[in-house]
Amino acid sequence: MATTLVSDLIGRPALDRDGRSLGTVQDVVVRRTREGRYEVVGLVVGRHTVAGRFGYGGTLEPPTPWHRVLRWMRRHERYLAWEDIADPADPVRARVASTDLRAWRGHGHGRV
Amino acid sequence: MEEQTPFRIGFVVLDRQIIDGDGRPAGKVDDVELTWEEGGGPPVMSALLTDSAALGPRISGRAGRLWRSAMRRLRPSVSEPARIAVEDVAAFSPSTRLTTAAPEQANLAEAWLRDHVIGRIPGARRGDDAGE
Amino acid sequence: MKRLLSFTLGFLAAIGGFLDVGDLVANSVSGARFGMSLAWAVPVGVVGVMLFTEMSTRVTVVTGRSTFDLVRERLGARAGLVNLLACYLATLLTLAANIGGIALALELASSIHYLLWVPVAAFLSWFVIWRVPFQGMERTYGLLGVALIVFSVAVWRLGPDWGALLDSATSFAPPPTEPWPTWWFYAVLVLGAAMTPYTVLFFSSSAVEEGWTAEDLREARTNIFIGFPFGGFLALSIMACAAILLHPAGVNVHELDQVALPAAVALGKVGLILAVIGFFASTFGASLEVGLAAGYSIAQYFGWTWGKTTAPVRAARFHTVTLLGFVAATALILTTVDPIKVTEVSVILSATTLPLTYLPVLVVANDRGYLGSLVNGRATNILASLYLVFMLALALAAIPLLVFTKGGQ
Amino acid sequence: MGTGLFVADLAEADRAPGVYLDVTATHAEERARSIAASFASLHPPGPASDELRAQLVPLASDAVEELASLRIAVRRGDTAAVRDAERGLRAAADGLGSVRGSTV
Repeated sequence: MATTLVSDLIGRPALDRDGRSLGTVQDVVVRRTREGRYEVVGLVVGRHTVAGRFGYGGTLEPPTPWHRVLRWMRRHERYLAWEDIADPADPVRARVASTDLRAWRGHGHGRV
Repeated sequence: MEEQTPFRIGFVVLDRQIIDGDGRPAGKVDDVELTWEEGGGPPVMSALLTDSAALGPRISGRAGRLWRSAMRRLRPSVSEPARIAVEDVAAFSPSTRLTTAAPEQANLAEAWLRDHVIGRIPGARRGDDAGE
Repeated sequence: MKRLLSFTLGFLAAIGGFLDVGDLVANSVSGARFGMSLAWAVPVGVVGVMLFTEMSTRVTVVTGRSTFDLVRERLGARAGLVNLLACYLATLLTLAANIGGIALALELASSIHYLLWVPVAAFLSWFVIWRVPFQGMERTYGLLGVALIVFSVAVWRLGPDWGALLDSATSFAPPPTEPWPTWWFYAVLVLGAAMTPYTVLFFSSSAVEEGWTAEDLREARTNIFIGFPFGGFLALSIMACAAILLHPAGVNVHELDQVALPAAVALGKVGLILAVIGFFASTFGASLEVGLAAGYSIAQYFGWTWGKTTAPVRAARFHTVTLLGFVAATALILTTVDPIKVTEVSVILSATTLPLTYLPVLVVANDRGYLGSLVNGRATNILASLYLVFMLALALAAIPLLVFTKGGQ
Repeated sequence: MGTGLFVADLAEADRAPGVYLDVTATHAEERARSIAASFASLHPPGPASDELRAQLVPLASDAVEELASLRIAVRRGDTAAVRDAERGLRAAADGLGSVRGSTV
């Protein structure tokens, strides 16, 4: 029953299969299972920017000039599904190459 | 709450206002605890941590260490931040609503100040003047 | 009838709340030194604070989430904390300046040295927060604050050469004898005095205190869109009085008593008494708002129970922090540092921290997940984005100008 | 000094409460005194400015004295003394004005 804190996980360096840096762990994605448990389904990795939190999910439509700025500031973000993670220790090692990773287009929040 | 869509802890849980069972604010979600079961598989969100002491690790760097040492000096008795089991959480959005009362530990400072400082000043127990 | 009553009170509170010692000093000093050439800064500042306050009140009323609660949520704990500490420092300085302002106003009415009045002023302000109900509080300083109309009457009574005033106001440049950096320093001072973060924080948090809901948004907007401009009109009148009377006489304003000179010259004893009442009300009202804003920001960041309307016993940490804020501010003024200098520095610091709270509010005001259909319209967004860039420029220029002109020498 | 002149006018015409005039006159005097003192303590850069300094220092101290007598007169409500102080102040102001005129 090992436990870790999200604060320890966030900020940990992340490497892809070939050891190339994916930046650091930005966030943890969880999903509520039928039994009511919140299971981690993946990590969001990338370069840390304050704007990382700004953009939130799809429900934010900042005025046109800022929309591009926010998306540009978060261009490094990639989503690492839990199955693609070989070793969640420090640093986090992925089983896949960085090129096959996509940004996380999941639902930001809203009426979760 | 059968919502299945995944969500990011940083967007929905972290730094969110906690409202306890009877609707009173009970601090912010300062950190989240993940637990690995023996059978392998992905970890599970097991608890929310709330207490300004828990904020320390999130303020990385020198400020964080400063913060933690200040907290330890202020409250040597309390080493562990207040822990809220995930099962007690009714909903995560728009704020983190609990089904139960907030853990006593979250309100230690509030209680101490109420009894030793604010409670002593006359008029402290006046009723809520709902804006009138 | 009740609707009308609460409307007028809200409107008055917006006037009384808008003007504080920063406005009194900034507008009078600028008028005395630069004539009306800085008049443009007042409307620009008023539109800015109206926009910001409307957005943050709309966000707070619709989501029930207060400003600093959202600042932390959007910026995260660390950036949120940096933001909180910077704003708290600016708010504390503003509180000290306004407590000094109350003491100076009382000195004018009693010729007892202002330092003796400082503890009285601080205690009085804190006591009103502690005991007097919310609307009762806003009503008193709102009504008394309107006494500052005496400056508008004074402008009319002084019978100025309106043409010259207009030329100076549209010159958008310092008088030949004055250097540009100093002129820009005072422009930042006037803008910073108008766009104070505490006004926004207080206004949106009081919406929660008074239990406003989306239906009350209309009333909140009328208070903002009529109250603030009227406050701006009074600020302009103060600047005009100084421009008409003090500027030609080469008198530079260093004391609150000089700010009141035009009222005395134009309207005699009645004018002077009204001016002093107006000073007392605006600085007293400001102390209440700033004192609360300081408590709100910290309580909202840490998620404590907060609110003046809740019984103090149930919001012990909030009231403790608010009390400590008053003690710290009073201690600062009691060090005999010149309250007028503290006022100028507090305004410069407010201008520097303004974008820190403006940015998160602008972001949330565009988030359909939070506001649904009440997100910013296209026009609001364009104006809001312009002001974002303007506020950032202001914030970056404020401190260098303060240092370079050595406090506007 | 401008403030002093305004205070004098208001006092003569009794258009402002004595308390206010007293405080304003006192503040004006304190400011003038500190400006005069700091100016006097400045080291004159060159001989040419000695002559200028010789003119200014006495004029500055005259102004301070006149403001002090104004404060006293206002506090006593003695309008005659106020008028004298005002004359003295105006003279000092004109003196300083002329010096400024010649140097600029």
